Amino acid sequence: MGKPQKVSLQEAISLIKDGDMLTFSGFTIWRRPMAAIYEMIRQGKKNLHLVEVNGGTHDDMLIGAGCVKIWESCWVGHELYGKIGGNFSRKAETGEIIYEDYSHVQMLYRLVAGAQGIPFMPTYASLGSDILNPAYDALGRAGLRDGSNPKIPPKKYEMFKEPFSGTEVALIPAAQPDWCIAHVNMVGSEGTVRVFGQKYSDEEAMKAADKVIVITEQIVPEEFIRREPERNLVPPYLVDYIVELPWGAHPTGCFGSYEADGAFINEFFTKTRTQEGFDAWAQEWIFGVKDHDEYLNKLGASRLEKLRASAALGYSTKVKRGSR
Amino acid sequence: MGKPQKVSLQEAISLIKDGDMLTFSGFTIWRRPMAAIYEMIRQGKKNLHLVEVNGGTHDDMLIGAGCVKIWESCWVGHELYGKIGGNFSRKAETGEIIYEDYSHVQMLYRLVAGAQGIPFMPTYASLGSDILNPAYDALGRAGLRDGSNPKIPPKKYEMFKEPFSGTEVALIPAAQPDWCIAHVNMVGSEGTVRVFGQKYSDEEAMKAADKVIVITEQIVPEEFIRREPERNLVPPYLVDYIVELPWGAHPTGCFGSYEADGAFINEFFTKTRTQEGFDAWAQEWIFGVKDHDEYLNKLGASRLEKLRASAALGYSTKVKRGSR
Amino acid sequence: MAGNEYAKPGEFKPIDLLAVAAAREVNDGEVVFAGTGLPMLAIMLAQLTTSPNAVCIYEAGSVDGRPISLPTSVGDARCIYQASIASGLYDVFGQLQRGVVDLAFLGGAEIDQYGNVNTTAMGGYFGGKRLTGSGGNPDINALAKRTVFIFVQEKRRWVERCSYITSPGWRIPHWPSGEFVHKKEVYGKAFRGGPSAVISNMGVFRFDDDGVIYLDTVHPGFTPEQVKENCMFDLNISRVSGETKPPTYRDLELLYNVVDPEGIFLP
Amino acid sequence: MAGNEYAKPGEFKPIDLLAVAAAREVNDGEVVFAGTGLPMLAIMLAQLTTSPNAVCIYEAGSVDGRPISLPTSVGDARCIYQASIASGLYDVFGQLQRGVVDLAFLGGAEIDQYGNVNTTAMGGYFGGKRLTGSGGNPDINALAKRTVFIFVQEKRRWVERCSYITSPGWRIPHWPSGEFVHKKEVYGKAFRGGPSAVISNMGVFRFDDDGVIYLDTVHPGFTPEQVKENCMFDLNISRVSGETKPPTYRDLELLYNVVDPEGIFLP
Repeated sequence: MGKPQKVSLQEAISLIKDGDMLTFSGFTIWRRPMAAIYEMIRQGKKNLHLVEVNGGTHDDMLIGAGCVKIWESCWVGHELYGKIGGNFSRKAETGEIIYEDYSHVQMLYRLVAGAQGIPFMPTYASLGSDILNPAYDALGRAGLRDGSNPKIPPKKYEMFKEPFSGTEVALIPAAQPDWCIAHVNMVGSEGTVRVFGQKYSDEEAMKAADKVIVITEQIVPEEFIRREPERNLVPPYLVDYIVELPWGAHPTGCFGSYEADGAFINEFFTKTRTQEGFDAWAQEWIFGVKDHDEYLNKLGASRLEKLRASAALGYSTKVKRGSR
Repeated sequence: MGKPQKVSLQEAISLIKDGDMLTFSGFTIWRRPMAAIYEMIRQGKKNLHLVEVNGGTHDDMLIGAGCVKIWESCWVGHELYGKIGGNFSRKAETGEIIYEDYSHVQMLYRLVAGAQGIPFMPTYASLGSDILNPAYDALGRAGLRDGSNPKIPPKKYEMFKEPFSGTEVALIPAAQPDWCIAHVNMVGSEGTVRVFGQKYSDEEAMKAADKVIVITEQIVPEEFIRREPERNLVPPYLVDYIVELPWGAHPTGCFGSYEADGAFINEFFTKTRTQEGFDAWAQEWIFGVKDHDEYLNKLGASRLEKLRASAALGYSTKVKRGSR
Repeated sequence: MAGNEYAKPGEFKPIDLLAVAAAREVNDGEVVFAGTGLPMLAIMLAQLTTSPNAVCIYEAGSVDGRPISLPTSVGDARCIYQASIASGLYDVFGQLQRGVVDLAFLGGAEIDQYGNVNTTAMGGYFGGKRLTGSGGNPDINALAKRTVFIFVQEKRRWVERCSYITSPGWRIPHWPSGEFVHKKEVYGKAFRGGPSAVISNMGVFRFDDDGVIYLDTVHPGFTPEQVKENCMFDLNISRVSGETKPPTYRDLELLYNVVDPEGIFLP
Repeated sequence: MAGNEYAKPGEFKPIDLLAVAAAREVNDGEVVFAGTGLPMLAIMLAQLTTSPNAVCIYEAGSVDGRPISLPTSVGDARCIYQASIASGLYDVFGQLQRGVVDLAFLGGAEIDQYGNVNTTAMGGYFGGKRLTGSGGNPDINALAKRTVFIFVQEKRRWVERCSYITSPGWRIPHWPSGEFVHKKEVYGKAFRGGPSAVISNMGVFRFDDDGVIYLDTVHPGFTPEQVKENCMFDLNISRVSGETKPPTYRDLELLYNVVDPEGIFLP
């Protein structure tokens, strides 16, 4: 295991190959590596295979841009700011992407097994759901469970009558994505990673993946981050590339750093219900800006300041969120 | 799930019945609930069934006192201060206790499965070890895998050729002990639990057990412990009884609070190699003191002060540990 | 108007009654798993009224948060203010599977007479209208001791059998064969319970021993027959026990001034 | 005497050479899983000399600690000083099983010609002399890419086949049948490596392609024949490549003044 390299976002993303299997940090519209999503779209990635505990604004965008061939997860939407993943739904309905549904626990357990280096996890969760309907094994239907892709298990799951108490459990195969792209609050100068607040399934995602790109709000002296090793998430040797990029999770939220930009997400949702709408939106916000700095300037400093989290609360009190 | 009750050590321990299955916090000679061990011996518990990730001074003592019928774990010793668990070895050799060996990962996984509510965990760890030799299934030999005790699985383990990559894994059955007795650094007034430093397998042990007794160095206002919920280990509803008892882990060490008392442990090891030696030692240190306060006074304040951890380092710099 | 008096028709909105009726399903001291939206209003209202010792878990990884500002989703930074634990999915779903969760609040897009719920696709899994997907709905519904669904009652979404069963109710397919059986048969020793109530904008529904839904109370302003007409299946209205109690003035004040003063879920 | 010169016979103790020879097994940048005692001296000395970027994991749950005071055991509070991560067993054993660990340092009470090690019971599992038990020894030995055993060479403890195989070497029983086969057969696709060296107070040993031990270098002051006489089995001494390099003065200074100034493991 080597030491992580500090690189630019463009360099990090250029290492991802068409067809690679990816997973991400965060939860729905929280702490998603959005700057990396934008850059993957700019670089025109194709045929990506997403395997994630849940989706959100980030994968709906990647799907809208035509970067994704296979989606394995349990949910896409924008929470309060968009009731479905409009791009995901459109491409799912037209058959432009292959979607393989698991439940939250099942997806989590795929990454837990990948992180623990075991071939599967057993679970009682979601027995009786059509998720387990053999007719809905999308990768199987597409002929992709033939062993030619080592990242795709030969079976979606297996029912098993276990020998200890005689119950039936579902065995859910491990996932070890090629890459985890994670947005985090803080990285030490040698690569120790810390997130603030809820950890979602970040630890499992980073440990399951073969390679990890960490995008961080800030790099701090390693000595500082090691004063409280109880608070850290993964050590340097599990990180391959580090990119320092404040606001890199915008428009999703980042506990302790900034609020989710609901207005931005809602506008994305509203404007990208059609492919034409997506293309126009992407022209403005992705292709129309050269890099993350231009993106931030286009958003404007005052918008960002309103989103900045209160030091006491971990979220912003300056954003209008509801109807009153 | 109810709220945890604050009780005396005597009350908490009185709830443990002869024959109950127990697990503990800590690791070898670190953060063991020693005051509870002393009290169990005072109360004359019998036929206890220990299921723990590893043993140490605490279970060697409980075994020496004749409280234990079945031990399922992977290790007993006193680290630098006693190369084997003298009481464990003596009673194992004479057949006075039933010992079922698993490996560290296997024991951990038994509690992981118990904590996650799944019937087993699969693992590649320790394949090829005599731990898996069917002739050495001690509980099976003793006729205890007949289903009459719901806490004892019908099989020690099962080899399984898994359907995803065709490897053979060992399936290790879940354990859900009747009780976890944990010594921790801090508990909120409503019952939120925090430990400092390494967590060992405390989270798994507490979550796997049906009931949890937490012995704490101190109780703090709940509002205080909730300022940093990222640092907390388990919520109040997973705790049944709380006992506030500073130095309750002595002679084992407690990160951030005090050092392991190596001289005390070594004296225990040296003096209790025989049953007569154990009985004399127990007369002095367990039966000869009424309760934890008397025990602390017998140790003496200056001894305790030498063991107290540096606020900067988490351990004491005042203890002579080696030969120089 | 005393706080504990019931509000009169016209003084509350249908959504208020949904939240209040759901809150009444909580028993004090219970551990409750809640999703985004109305479930948040329900558990927070319950904690402010009848169930001060109820504990709320959000699936993104917060346990017993005491937010002073309403979260917009379960991953929201607000969820962990004064929480007991801020962790992640592995912790809280593990607790769920361990059997710690007494009650869950969930929603969905389509529901059937057995309490099966669809949040995945309407009109066919392949080629139908694609929705968000399962999230943790089927996991939570599978493993909580009781589940309460909060559900807008649109006739075409209250069906005899869901076109896709995302979340398993009382009668479910036993995979891989697909035989349709009682939940107890599928879960065996791991069986813990299932949907205990459905709360719609028209009434409160419960399930009989065979796992079939029936109308328990009807909301003010509706008749049982009207409720039945809003189902695609033959709703059992023979067991109606009366009218759903409206919100109290105190409930409404708490909902609008304490729980959701910003108007996030309450318009 | 320059620091990099080798110390002469009489200027170092057998235990010093054990620590130094073990330290030389570390390649810079490797992730090393180390147990209590000599393994700690070896990894710390390696980090101070040839392998400043090696990372040490202790199984109680510390990753890359930079202790300024020698831990007496892997659960010691000292392990996490300036550590990258302080967690628990589930984290670090998970990393081990995931394939992250390059090298492990382990010990034992009895070893056989296949690198199998016994830490459980001498003279029979039931009724024999009971030792500590496995700890993580068999897990680590099973799943690290390479294992180095540090072992005092007492003839009766260097046997043809361990009376109890706690920790699986190169030829092991395939349970449940017990057929004695190469480790690769038992682990299949999960195979990652096995014992790469044994370091005793008399020499450094390695394993041939069949997984049988041979003497690689002999420590100063011993002959290969003497080493062979200290084994119960027919040790292969045909491949001896020379004499083990003694510690340098710098090694000794680091061991006694920096790594273990208190004399915890070095008497």
